[in-house]
Amino acid sequence: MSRGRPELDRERCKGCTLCVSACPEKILVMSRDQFNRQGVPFAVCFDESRCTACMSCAIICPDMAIRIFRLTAAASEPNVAASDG
Amino acid sequence: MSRGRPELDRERCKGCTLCVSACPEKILVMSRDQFNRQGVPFAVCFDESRCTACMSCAIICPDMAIRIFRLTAAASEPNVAASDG
Amino acid sequence: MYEGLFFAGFGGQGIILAGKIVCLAAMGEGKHVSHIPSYGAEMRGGTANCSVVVSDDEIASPLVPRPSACIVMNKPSLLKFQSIVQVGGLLLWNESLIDLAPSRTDIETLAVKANEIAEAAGSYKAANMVMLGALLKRKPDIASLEAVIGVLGVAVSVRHRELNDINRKALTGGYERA
Amino acid sequence: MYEGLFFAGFGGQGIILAGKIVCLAAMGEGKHVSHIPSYGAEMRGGTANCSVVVSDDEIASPLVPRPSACIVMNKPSLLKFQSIVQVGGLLLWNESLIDLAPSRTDIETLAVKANEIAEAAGSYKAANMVMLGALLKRKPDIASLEAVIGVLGVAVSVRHRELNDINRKALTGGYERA
Amino acid sequence: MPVETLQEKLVYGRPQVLADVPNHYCPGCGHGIIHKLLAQCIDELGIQQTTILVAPVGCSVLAYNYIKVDGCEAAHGRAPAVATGIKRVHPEATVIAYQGDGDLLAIGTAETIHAANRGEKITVIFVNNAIYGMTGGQMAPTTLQAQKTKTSPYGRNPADVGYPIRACELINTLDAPVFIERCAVSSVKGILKTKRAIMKGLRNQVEKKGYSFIEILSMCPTGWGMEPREAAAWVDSDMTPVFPLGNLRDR
Amino acid sequence: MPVETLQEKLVYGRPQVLADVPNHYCPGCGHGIIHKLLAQCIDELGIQQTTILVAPVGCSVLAYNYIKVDGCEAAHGRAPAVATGIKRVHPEATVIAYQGDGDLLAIGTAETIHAANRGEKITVIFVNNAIYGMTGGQMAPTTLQAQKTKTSPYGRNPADVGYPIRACELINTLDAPVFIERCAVSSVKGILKTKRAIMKGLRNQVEKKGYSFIEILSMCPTGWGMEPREAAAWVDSDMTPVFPLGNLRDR
Amino acid sequence: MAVTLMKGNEAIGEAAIIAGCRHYFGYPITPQNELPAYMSMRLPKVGGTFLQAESEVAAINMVLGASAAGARVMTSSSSPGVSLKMEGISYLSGAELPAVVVNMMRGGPGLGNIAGAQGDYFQAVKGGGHGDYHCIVLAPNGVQELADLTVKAFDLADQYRIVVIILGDGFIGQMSEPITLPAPSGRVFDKSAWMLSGATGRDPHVIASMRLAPDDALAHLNARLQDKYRVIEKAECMWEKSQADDAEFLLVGFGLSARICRSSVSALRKAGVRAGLFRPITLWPFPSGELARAAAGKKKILVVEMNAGQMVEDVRLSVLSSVPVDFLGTLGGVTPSVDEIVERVRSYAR
Amino acid sequence: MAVTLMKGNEAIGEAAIIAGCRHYFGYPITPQNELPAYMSMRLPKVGGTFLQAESEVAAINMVLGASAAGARVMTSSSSPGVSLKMEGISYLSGAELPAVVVNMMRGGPGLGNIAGAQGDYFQAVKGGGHGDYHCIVLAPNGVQELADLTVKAFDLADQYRIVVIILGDGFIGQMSEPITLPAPSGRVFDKSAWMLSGATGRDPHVIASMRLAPDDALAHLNARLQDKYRVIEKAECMWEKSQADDAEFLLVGFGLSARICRSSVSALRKAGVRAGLFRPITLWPFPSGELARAAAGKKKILVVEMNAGQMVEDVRLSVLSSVPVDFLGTLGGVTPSVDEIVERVRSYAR
Ligand SMILES: Cc1ncc(C[n+]2csc(CCOP(=O)(O)OP(=O)(O)O)c2C)c(N)n1
Ligand SMILES: Cc1ncc(C[n+]2csc(CCOP(=O)(O)OP(=O)(O)O)c2C)c(N)n1
Ligand code: SF4
Ligand code: SF4
Ligand code: SF4
Ligand code: SF4
Repeated sequence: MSRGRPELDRERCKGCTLCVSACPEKILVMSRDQFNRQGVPFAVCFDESRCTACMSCAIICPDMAIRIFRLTAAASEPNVAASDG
Repeated sequence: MSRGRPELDRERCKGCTLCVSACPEKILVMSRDQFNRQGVPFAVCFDESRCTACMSCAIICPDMAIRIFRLTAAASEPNVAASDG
Repeated sequence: MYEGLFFAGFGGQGIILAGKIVCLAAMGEGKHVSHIPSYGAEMRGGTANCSVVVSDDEIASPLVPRPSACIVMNKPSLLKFQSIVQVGGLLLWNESLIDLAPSRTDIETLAVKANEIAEAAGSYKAANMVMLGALLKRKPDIASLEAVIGVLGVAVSVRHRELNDINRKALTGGYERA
Repeated sequence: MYEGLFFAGFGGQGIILAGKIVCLAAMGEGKHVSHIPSYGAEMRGGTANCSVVVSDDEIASPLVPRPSACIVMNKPSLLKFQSIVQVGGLLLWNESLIDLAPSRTDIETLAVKANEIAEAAGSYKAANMVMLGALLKRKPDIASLEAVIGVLGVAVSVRHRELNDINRKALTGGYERA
Repeated sequence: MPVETLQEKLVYGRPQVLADVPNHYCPGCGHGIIHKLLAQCIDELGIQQTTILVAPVGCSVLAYNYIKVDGCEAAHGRAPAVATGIKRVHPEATVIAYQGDGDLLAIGTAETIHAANRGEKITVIFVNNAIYGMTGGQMAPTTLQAQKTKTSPYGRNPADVGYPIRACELINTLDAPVFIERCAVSSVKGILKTKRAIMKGLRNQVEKKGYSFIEILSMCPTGWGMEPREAAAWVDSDMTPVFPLGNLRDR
Repeated sequence: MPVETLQEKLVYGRPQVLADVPNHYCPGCGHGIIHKLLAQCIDELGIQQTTILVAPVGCSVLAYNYIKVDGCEAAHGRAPAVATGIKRVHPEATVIAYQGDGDLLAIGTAETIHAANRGEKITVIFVNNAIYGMTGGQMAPTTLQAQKTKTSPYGRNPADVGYPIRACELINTLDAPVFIERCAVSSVKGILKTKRAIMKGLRNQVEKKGYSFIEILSMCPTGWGMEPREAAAWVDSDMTPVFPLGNLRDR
Repeated sequence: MAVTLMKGNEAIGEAAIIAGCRHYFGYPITPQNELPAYMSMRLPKVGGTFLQAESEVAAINMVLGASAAGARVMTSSSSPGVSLKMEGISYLSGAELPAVVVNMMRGGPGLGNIAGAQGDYFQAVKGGGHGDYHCIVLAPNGVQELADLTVKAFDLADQYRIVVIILGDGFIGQMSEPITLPAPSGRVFDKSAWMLSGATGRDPHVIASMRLAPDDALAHLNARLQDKYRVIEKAECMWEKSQADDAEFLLVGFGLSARICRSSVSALRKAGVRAGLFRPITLWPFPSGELARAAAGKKKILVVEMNAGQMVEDVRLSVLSSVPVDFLGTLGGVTPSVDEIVERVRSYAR
Repeated sequence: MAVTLMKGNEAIGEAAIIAGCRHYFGYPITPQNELPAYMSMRLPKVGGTFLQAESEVAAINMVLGASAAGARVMTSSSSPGVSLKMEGISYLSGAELPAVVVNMMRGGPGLGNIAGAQGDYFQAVKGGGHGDYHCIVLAPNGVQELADLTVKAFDLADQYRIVVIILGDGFIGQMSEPITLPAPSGRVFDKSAWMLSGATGRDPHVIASMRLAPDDALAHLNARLQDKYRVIEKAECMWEKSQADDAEFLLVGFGLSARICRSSVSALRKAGVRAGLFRPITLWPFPSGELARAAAGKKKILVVEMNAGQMVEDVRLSVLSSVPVDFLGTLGGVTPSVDEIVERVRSYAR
């Protein structure tokens, strides 16, 4: 089973928390005492090792603040931006 | 079986002929060489004795050019205007 | 020359068409023309009339408040419009549908049994052509009878072209009887 | 007296409310007042600001192109509005959210750690009240702190009245720290 | 002369509320029939004094001249909005919006849908004659496929301008209306049915039930370029397959 | 740092046609999700260079700033008319009308119905958030029964202003449309379905099939006075019973 | 009377209710949304009807229906929405129905922006709808006047059976000021001779703007309208002058511009320039005679508007060549500044 | 070129096709129905699109879409229908889109009647929509000019990215006269820099009238519009004078009124009164300078309109106090008569 990594853009995050509920692995939380430049708490992943690259968080994010990387064997396709879902 | 009489107002008649087709007894025709003041032929009843007071002609007349009288035994209701159908 | 013409009747009598035919014929003879229909009251059951100017010179106002010649095809038109004919002007009226002579005495009037003459030509629907024929006789400077007959083919919509024989006869009938 | 005040920040910081509270308090003390919000760009995500005039005399123009005192609650507001403060005027800025001191030297400036003070009073959402308290201290002719506390009950919508304890503390906190 | 022992009784005469004047409609026009039906129903319900009629811009623009009740003009398409304004002021009145297909289904689409959706307690009489009569025969939203009009001179082409809209079906997707029926005045039987529908529509108002919509297929011989008799036959042969008659809702 | 033997592959990134700028929508607003889906579909169909987007008056008034295709503003409610004008000039282009519920179902009702009825070969993306977002939360035609808004402060009262209108069902009474579907962006699953519907709607244009209508139930946390998560849950719990999800037509 | 701090848009609403308005039909648009919101809150409490229409077009036609039915009725909107009401306003005018229409103007043309502006003067005053008609156009300059003129608007509407437009701008609608709520005027207008209510014991009433027959029927209707307009022009002009009598330079402005002008007059006087202000309160009827009198002998008139020059035409028509007229306008929802006005007037003095 | 007898409304249609117009969107209304009917017949034959919209509002917005897409496009209506287009015209103006809009005016206000009238001058010329904008307004006085100005209208629209209104009246639309069909102008306008066509190898184009940020963005748009309007005012005024130079009395009228005035001038000259005619052909830009020059030294100006007095304001603004201006108007679709005009002018001479 392949693993993944969510890349969260804290400045694009508006703190809506939709990703937090969407994540089946429950590895996303909102920052507690940290605020971004817009003054809102942002989403962070506290345990990337459990990410399955299911993309749920990215799919539901209204602000394109999450990108997802999948970890694959080295001989895979070239690393180009793709949209999916 | 009671009988009736259509009263055709030639000046209100616009000559549409709808009554002619509506009469089940086929006793209505359009005037041939006669025109009313608007210059159109008008509907006439050529045989009132066959009128059944079915009111079809009056019902379909868009111009309220036909009134229908029913002939009843003398002791009937008073002769007031009524609308029906 | 300058003639301000006025045609009046009810919808379906070919009033507008009569005016158009005059224009086309007069145009062909090098005249300036204009034609304005009264286009009714955005509702059904109205009357129809139109104003036509035929002139040697460019036409300023196309309106004809006081026609030099007026054709009335039914009784309401006679009652409404006889008064606008200019003193000394011409009033042609359709005797077939009007049971009352014009009351004006300061104008020239001419009764035309237009429906009868038209019926004789083939259809009472050509009554407008009868009136037109009569007008051409009395006002020869507008256009010649031939010119009018000549434009029938262009003027009458394709649907009704088969009527042109009748129209021609009606025009001539009106012309001769005037 | 005549004070032209300007409050700026982002939506949700209670900018408009702060202006309204000033008006109510000053009104109670017999002043003429006016309040105009900048009501954003008919779209989301905008900034919020408002202009308030407090005056002994009738107010002609309610606009405040060059405020005598200006409160800025976030960085974009500081950058945008510090320039409009009149020479010698007062600029209060929310040090909690602005990481850059005002560049003007011809005005009086005061940094207020509004969010921190508010948080201490019970909620960072009362940062606007902290700023207001500071303003009242520096511009005592606008209205007294008591007057402002007195109108909280009327000014704050029913939904948020439970916050008024916090608001009171925040106002006092700002007042004391200015 | 009636036979001596018999007496003449008027069984079909002018409804009291129908003005005794010639109407301006063309020969064979359905508006005349529908006016008469409306007048009969107002008479029979005894609501002349509480009825307010909203006349549309269309051939029936002068409807209030024929039906002797309080009347209001509405701008083209806006009869339901005008009726709403009236009804909200006089909830006790019976308010009727009388409309053509251009009026109700083209320019007035939004007003039609929303008055129905609000369940305004009014009665809408929708005269569907598949054409714009008053302006001289242009294409209507209800013009049939391939039908030639002044603005579809080559026949209505569904690939270009779509199919005729069915008003009753459209309104039937909304929750509030209490009565929706389509009838036709092309035959005596149809007229009798139409009258019953109008009756019901008005009674729903008297009884404060709600919004009623009655679509009436009607002849426009002039716009269609047909003789009146042909026109009546065309309603049955060509219109009813596209606009099926019947009741869609009666609560 | 990824494990040495593994390679990182970007599997979810910004669609090319989606501008790399923050949008102005509120936190948790569905418009952001829907913009992203639209951008993904345009990317995947490779139609960026032939797409023309008509943005409505509503929160999404600046949609053309986010989706990098030719864009046109439409007056409030008139996006289908504007799209019609564009499409009739450029039949080869993919023309999208993006609209809110006030826009599409209130002021624009007539334009909506008639573009659908003509079968204009456009794709309509209908964002149903049960409220007027841009103007600050007034009642929309889709506002639910008892829902409180700025102009229904005591809750929408069906006896007074009727029930929410179901756009898909309304349009489904018309003959011309080729595709009608209702989806929701309140969940990951719903979003995936929504994307497929948008895809289909655009493909129908590329394939010159006809008019497609995609209704999308969407969150307006600000207008509803809810936290984004509550809002998403409310779509599922309260909106979908009134606006059932699913395909109504696919020709 | 108690003094309350009220927002302009809400003050209109409360004043309308004081004036007996129980029917409001409207459609949301910034910057006037507080008015429908207020009405939706208040009207049900006083037995009235608030209805959010499906569009501005529907709203103005609901107003027509309610007015025909005899009610005091109001609608409100802002520039683009008011453009959509033009047909309806022309119909109301033709049918001689009373109604109060509020336009809180915003920046145009088109969608523009939502800042306050004064770009719809021509539309309101000259008639943006078709045909020859006039609405009475009131231009309040603050919250108190918004309230007072709203009460007056209903009386004027009923008295003359005319549409009264309250022409404000977004700033004035959004502004809060302390006001004393006006009292009802107490005037009573009998509408029984024409309103629709069901023909009980009388001939039916008909409300219509159409006149088909005879040929000059519409001309007669128009002649009657024109006669009415002449009466209103004589009787209903309102204006305000301040420091105008001894002034060398006269500022002319309405609404918010007039208040900025008033500040400018103070500034100019302080600087030793004798400036004064003439403020039309009715834009139609325009107080031409009064303005011409006030302008007599002045060195120059400066008209200040938040548009590209609209009322200035009426000012010119009022004074013709007697006094030179200059114009200062701001575009796109920008407000004029006291500085630029002062600078302009001082340039005359130099 | 062949001379044909054509109806005004149809002449517009044919001229539009000559000018390259291939898209027409409209909604029926008397007295202009012959134009859409003509377009529905002809456009499909030349590969164009005729579409009967669901309303005038939809029609003007379809026009907006087609214009944004780069097409030459037209709509037409009559007074009440044109009122409904006001919002759309304001949007077109704000987005600087070219379009040709025909208004064959009828009697108003409201539903009025269907006789020809000139009651929408203010609406067309001052701007019936919201905000500061102008349309070029052309006032043809007969069928030939209807055709010629239609061709010109499309060029003007494209050249300035502006709405051009052809302001006729029902009489002119219904009138038939012999005309020579105009030739295409041959002018080519490159729209590639802004039109929507799909962003192929270029940045996306956006067509919008909204300007939100920065705060003065809308002011900038408006300033550009105003600059454009000043250019047009300089370059595009059209007018006609006849027998004006030696005249003591100057008649001023447009469209049909001008033709009645021309007959009146002849009649007056015959009666020994030196009258002349000034006829604005562009109503906006109004030929103020030319009129002022033509008016210099005249004893009196008589403005004749089929309305209650609309253009007369622009005449007054042109001549100010230099020449007395009188007005003769007819209402409700009635045409002025030569007699009353002659009588009025003779009364000045007495
Ligand atoms: C705003 C406006 N647009 C157009 C018209 C012109 N007009 C008058 S009636 C009508 C349509 C008539 O058709 P319909 O509603 O079907 O009624 P019918 O005449 O067939 O009974 C139109 C387009 C108008 N008066 N006002
Ligand atoms: C003619 C007109 N009327 C009203 C408005 C004001 N207005 C702007 S957006 C909007 C409605 C927004 O609601 P919706 O269409 O549901 O979109 P959302 O903002 O919820 O996405 C309104 C009424 C306007 N700009 N123009
Ligand atoms: S009442 Fe019946 S039978 Fe008698 S004439 Fe009429 S249709 Fe014929
Ligand atoms: S139905 Fe009426 S109008 Fe028609 S022919 Fe018979 S009597 Fe005459
Ligand atoms: S045009 Fe048609 S709808 Fe109008 S009156 Fe004539 S037949 Fe009736
Ligand atoms: S108001 Fe609602 S629809 Fe608009 S951006 Fe905010 S959440 Fe989205």
